Amino acid sequence: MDTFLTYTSSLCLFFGAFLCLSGGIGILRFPDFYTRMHAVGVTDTLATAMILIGLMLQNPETLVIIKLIFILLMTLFISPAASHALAQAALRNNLTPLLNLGKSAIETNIPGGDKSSKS
Amino acid sequence: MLAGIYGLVSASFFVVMDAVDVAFTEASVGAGISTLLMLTTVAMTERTEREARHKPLLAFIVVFITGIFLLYGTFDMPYFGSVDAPSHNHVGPRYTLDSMNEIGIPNMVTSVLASYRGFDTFGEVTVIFTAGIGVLALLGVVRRPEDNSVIEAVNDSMHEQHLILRIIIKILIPFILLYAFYVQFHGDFGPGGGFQAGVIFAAGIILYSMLFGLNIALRVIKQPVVQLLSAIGVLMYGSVGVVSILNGGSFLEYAVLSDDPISGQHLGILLIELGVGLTVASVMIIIYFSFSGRSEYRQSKEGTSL
Amino acid sequence: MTMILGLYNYWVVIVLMMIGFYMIIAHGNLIKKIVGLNIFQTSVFIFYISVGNIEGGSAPIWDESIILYSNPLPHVLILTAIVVGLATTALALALIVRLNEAYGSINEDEIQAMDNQDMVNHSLSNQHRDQEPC
Amino acid sequence: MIIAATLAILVVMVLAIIRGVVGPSLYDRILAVNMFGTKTVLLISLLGFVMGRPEFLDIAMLYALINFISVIGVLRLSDAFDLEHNGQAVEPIKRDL
Repeated sequence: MDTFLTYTSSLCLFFGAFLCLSGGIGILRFPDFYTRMHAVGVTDTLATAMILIGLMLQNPETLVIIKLIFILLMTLFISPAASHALAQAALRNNLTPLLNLGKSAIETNIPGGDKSSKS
Repeated sequence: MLAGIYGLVSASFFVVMDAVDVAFTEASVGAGISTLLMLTTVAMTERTEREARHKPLLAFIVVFITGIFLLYGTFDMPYFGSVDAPSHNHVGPRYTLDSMNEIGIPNMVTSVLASYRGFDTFGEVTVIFTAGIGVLALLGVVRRPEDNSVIEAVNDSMHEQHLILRIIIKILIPFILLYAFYVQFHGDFGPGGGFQAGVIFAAGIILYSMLFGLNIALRVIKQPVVQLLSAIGVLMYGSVGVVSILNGGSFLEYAVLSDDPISGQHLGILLIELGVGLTVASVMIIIYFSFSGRSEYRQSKEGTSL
Repeated sequence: MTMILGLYNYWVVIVLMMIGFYMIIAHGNLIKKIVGLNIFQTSVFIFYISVGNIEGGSAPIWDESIILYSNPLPHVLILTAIVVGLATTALALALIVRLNEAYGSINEDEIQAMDNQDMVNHSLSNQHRDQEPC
Repeated sequence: MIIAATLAILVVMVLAIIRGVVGPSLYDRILAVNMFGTKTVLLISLLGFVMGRPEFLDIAMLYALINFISVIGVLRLSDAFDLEHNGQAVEPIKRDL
C-alpha cells in the first residue's frame, strides 16, 4: 500500500510539474495575448490540482489534507474567475485577437506586431 | 504591477529564511494592499513621466560611493547563518528556550511580540492609528448621502459587467473573513496574529467595495463605526496595561491578570492581539475608503465642471 | 570562497538598498521616490531576517522534536515594521495626491519652481503696496 | 520527486517573470503576475513538505486569496484609467490586421 501511494503521488507530482512547464513555455512562445492566456489558464488549474493531490497522498495527517483540500477548492474557484476577468477586460479595451487568419497571415503579422509593441 | 511580483518574491524568500510570520505579513501587505494603493495614486495623478533626470551621473556617483563603503563594512560582519553571531547571543536564546515555560505559547513570535516586547507593539499600533487619522485628514471627503436610484443604476450597470466575478466573490467573501478570524485566534499556535488578521479582514472588505462600488460598501460598513473601532483597538491595548497596573503589576504585565501566571499571559495576549487586529483592520479600511472616495469625488467634480 | 558564501546576503541587501537610494535621489517624480523608499525598506527587512537566520534552524514555532530555532526577535521587529511601513506609505501617497491637487503636478522640480515663482510674485506685490501710499 | 517539482516550478516562475518584463500589453503583464502567484502557492506548499513543516500551508492559502484580490484590483483600476482617458486603451497593441 505504501509503495503504491508513493508511486501514485510521484506520478501526480511529475504530471503536475510537466503541465507547469508546458504552461510556462506556452506563455513565452505563443503569439498573442489570448493564446497565452489559453495556455496558462488551462494548465494552471490542472497542474495545481495534480500537485496538490500528489502532496495529499504524501502526508497522512488529517489536518494537512483538509488544508490542502481547501487550497485546491480555492484555486478551482479563483483561477478560472481571474482568467475570465482578465479576458473580459482585455476584450473591452480593444485588444484584438488574431482571428481566423491563415498561417501565412499570422507569420507575416507577428514580426510587425512585435515591432509596434516594442516601440 | 511588477511590484506585486516583488512582494511575492520577497515573501517566498522569507519562507525560506524560516520567518513564517513575516512571510505571512509580507504576502498580504506587499503583494496586495500596497500595490493597490500605489496604483490608485498613479491613477489619480498622472500616468506618464515627463522628462529625463537632470543630473543622473552625480546621483549615480553618490550611490556608488555609498555602496562601496557599505561593502567594505560587510567584511567584518558575521557569516550568514552562523550560530555564534552576536545577534543570537543576547536575548535570542532566552526567547527560544524559556518562552514555552514562561508564556506557554508555541509560536515564539507571538509571545515576543505581545508579551516580552509589548511596549514596542503598543507604540507601533499607535503609529498605525496616527497614520490612519492623517490619511483621513488629508483625503477625507464629506459625503452627501446619495440618491438611492443613482446607486441602484450604477449597481445595475456594474452587475451586467461583472456578473461572474460578483457571484464568485459573494461565495468567497465569507471564507475570507472567516479565515481572518482563524488567523487572529490561531496566532498563538501557528503563523498569524493581529497584524496579519487585520490586513486579511480589510482585504476582504476592499474586495467587496471594489466590485460592488464604494457607496454600497459604505452602506454595509459605516465610516464612523470604522473610525470608532480603530480608536477602540488602541484603547483596548492601553487599558489592558492599566488593568495590570491596578492588579498590582507593572504596565502590560499580564501575569497578574489571573491567578495563574500562564493563563494570565494567555488572556493578556488574546486581548492585545484583538486590539491590534481591530486597529489594523479598521485603519486599512479607512485608508482604502479615503483613497477611492477621493478619486470618486474628483471624478464627479470634473464631470460637473466640464 | 567561504567569504563569498558567508557574506553574499549582505551584498544582495546592499545592491537592493543602493537601487532604492538611487531612485530616491535621481527621480523627480514623487511616486517613484516612494517606490524607491519601499525598495530601500525591503532591503532593510531582508537584512534583518537574514541576520536572524541560523544554519539548520527551524521556524520559531515550538515543537517537541525540534531543538534549534531561528532567532524570533528580528521577525517580530520586521513584522510590525511591514504594517507600519504600509501605513506610512499610505500617508505619503495621500500627501502626494493633495500636492497634485494643489499644483497639478507630482514632479518635485516643477513644484519647487512654482513655489519660487509664487514667492517672487508675492514679494513684488508687497513692494508695490509699500510704494503706493507715498 | 518533490524536489524535482520544486525545480520545475522555479523554472516556470522565471519564464513568467520574463513574460512580465517583456510585456507587451498591460494584460500580458497581469497574466504573468497571476501565473506567478499560482506558482508561488504551489512552491510554498512544496517547500513546506521539503522542510517537513506543513504549517506553511496557511501561507499558501493566504497567497491564493491575495493574488486574486490584487489581480481583480488592478483590472478595476485599469478600467478606471480607461474611463478617464476617453475610452482609449491603456497600452493597446495596434496590429494591422
